[in-house]
Amino acid sequence: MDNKALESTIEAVLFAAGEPVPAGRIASVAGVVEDEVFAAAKSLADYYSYSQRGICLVRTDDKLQLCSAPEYAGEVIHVLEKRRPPKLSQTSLEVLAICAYFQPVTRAYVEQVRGVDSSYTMGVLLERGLIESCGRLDVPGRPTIYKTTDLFLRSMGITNLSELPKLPDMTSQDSISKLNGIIEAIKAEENGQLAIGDSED
Amino acid sequence: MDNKALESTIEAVLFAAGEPVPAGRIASVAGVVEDEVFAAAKSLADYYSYSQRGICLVRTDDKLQLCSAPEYAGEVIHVLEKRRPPKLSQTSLEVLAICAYFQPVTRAYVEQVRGVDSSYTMGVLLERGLIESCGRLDVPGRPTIYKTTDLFLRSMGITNLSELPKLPDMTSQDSISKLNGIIEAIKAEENGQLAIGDSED
Amino acid sequence: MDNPTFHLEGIVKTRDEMQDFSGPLSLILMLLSKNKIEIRDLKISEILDQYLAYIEQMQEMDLDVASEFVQMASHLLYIKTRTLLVGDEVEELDELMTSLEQLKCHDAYSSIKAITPELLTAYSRGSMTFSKPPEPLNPIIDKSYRYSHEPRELLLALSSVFSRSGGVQEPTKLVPMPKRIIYGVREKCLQLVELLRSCEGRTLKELYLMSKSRSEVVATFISVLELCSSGSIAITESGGELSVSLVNDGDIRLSDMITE
Repeated sequence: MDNKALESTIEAVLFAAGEPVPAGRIASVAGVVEDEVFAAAKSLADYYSYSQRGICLVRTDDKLQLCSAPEYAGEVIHVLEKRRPPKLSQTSLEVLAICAYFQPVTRAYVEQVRGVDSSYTMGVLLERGLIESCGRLDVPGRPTIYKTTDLFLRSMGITNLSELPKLPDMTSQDSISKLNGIIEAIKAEENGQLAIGDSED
Repeated sequence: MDNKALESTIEAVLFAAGEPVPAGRIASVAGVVEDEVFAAAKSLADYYSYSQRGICLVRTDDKLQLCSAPEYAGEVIHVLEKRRPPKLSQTSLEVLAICAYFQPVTRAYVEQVRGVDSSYTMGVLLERGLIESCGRLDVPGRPTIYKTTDLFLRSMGITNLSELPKLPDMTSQDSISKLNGIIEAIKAEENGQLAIGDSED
Repeated sequence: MDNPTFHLEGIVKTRDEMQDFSGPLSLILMLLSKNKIEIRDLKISEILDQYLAYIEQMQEMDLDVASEFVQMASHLLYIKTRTLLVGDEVEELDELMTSLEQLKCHDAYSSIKAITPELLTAYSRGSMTFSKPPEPLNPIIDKSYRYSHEPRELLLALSSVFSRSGGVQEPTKLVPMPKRIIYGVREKCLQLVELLRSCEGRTLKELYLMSKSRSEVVATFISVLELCSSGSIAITESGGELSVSLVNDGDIRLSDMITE
């Protein structure tokens, strides 16, 4: 199968699927290796974007998906009377970011970081398909743990989580120095106790 | 809106719809007359077909729809088919082996060798393209005779029937042990463990 | 003390469970196992020194460890100190732990809040892509076989057939086995129609004489019968000879229907 035919095959399969398709499945049917599928998909995606076509090709992890191009979102919404994707509130963004950067997370963890109840917002994000449950934590109570979805990657315009913007290190100098102080105190105390213990023997 | 932008808008809208969309709806949102939409759709359809793309644009009455191109229907089905067709069962393998080694054969012959009714399995092998009919036997009842196909050769990884491992004379008393001997020899050869001493036996 | 025992009830139940840990707790265990002593006898300053050395190494490797450092150290202190303290002191320790946890969460939250504007920008574009519903799959599914086998599997299958039937009889004694592929009636019909179309008015005898073998004669005989009964050819007698001619210029639609 030449490159052109492979690109068209990918296009046909992704169009028909609608949803994300693992590149490996296309590779095995086309009789090529997965990397060739990724290369052809990249070339197809570049072509769509360079030629300002109405569709775009999105890669999330090892899956490929066709979507309508964001440039024409307005027309798509008008013609198809679609609901405009709701904007994320600051609260939703914060919860989503905690899930994204510290995943997998429990609801309790999110609440611990934010300091307020976040169950409603977690529910909203679940409903919108931006996060999903991915098992339970093996501790008492067996709380559900959550991770972000393929839709989250697509919505952020990234291929995988490593492409998320780097989280700034906000570790306050305060906590480091506080900790160092404690360590010193413990060391001193330990030595003191050992000394006392020794003398008692 | 220029022609290029109109085409991309049509593409985006039809893509997201996934079903036929009245051209008039696109025209009113794009702010052009319906005929311009039809003209742009025609040009888009011609481009898809000329460039052998994986998608095609279909017009039915006053509606437009994007579909995956029929040329790639085979690949689309193979990739998206959830349920993979089953591998050959032991029964099917037996019938296939008899057809392969004693071809051309009649159904009656296969049944005589196996000792059980085999019409269903013969049907399965026919449907899956591993055997085919190749005429009728000139005896009363004129039963259909069958032989293996090119697909059979490909499935076995051989180019012609003479590459099948030789079958010993099956009418002699010790034919089964001879047959098992051959199977063992092939197995050993595949494992690269054929000892020199064995060849003297 | 070759086999260290870990007194970490509530944290580690079995040794198998340890495999699942990564990060701070696994580090504690690693350090504990290095010391090969019980935590009760652990000299915390030694552990801390080791840990700080580890942190330094991680920082040299440019790994992001700052927040992990806080978590790790608090766990260490907690485990060790609980074994040393009593009464009010335990409470104090718990307060200390809580305050450290809070600090850690506060730091994480600050980072999160700092990154949200960037995420919002990415989202406002990325969320404007629409997916489409899947196309219905064409119901005509190609059922042709798509797996590969070893020829040896055929021999194995034969072996199981023959072992089951308790030996091998000469099958040809009961059912005649074709020696070679013989002429299909359908092919022969088409061949005859082609022949008659190119040259009208053959005699039946000529058609039989053209056959090269007994089986081909039989096929010709059956084909002529088939074609007659379907009305595609007609046989007329003239001067003791039977002539064969096409009806309707060899409309072979009927003979097309002669299938197996």
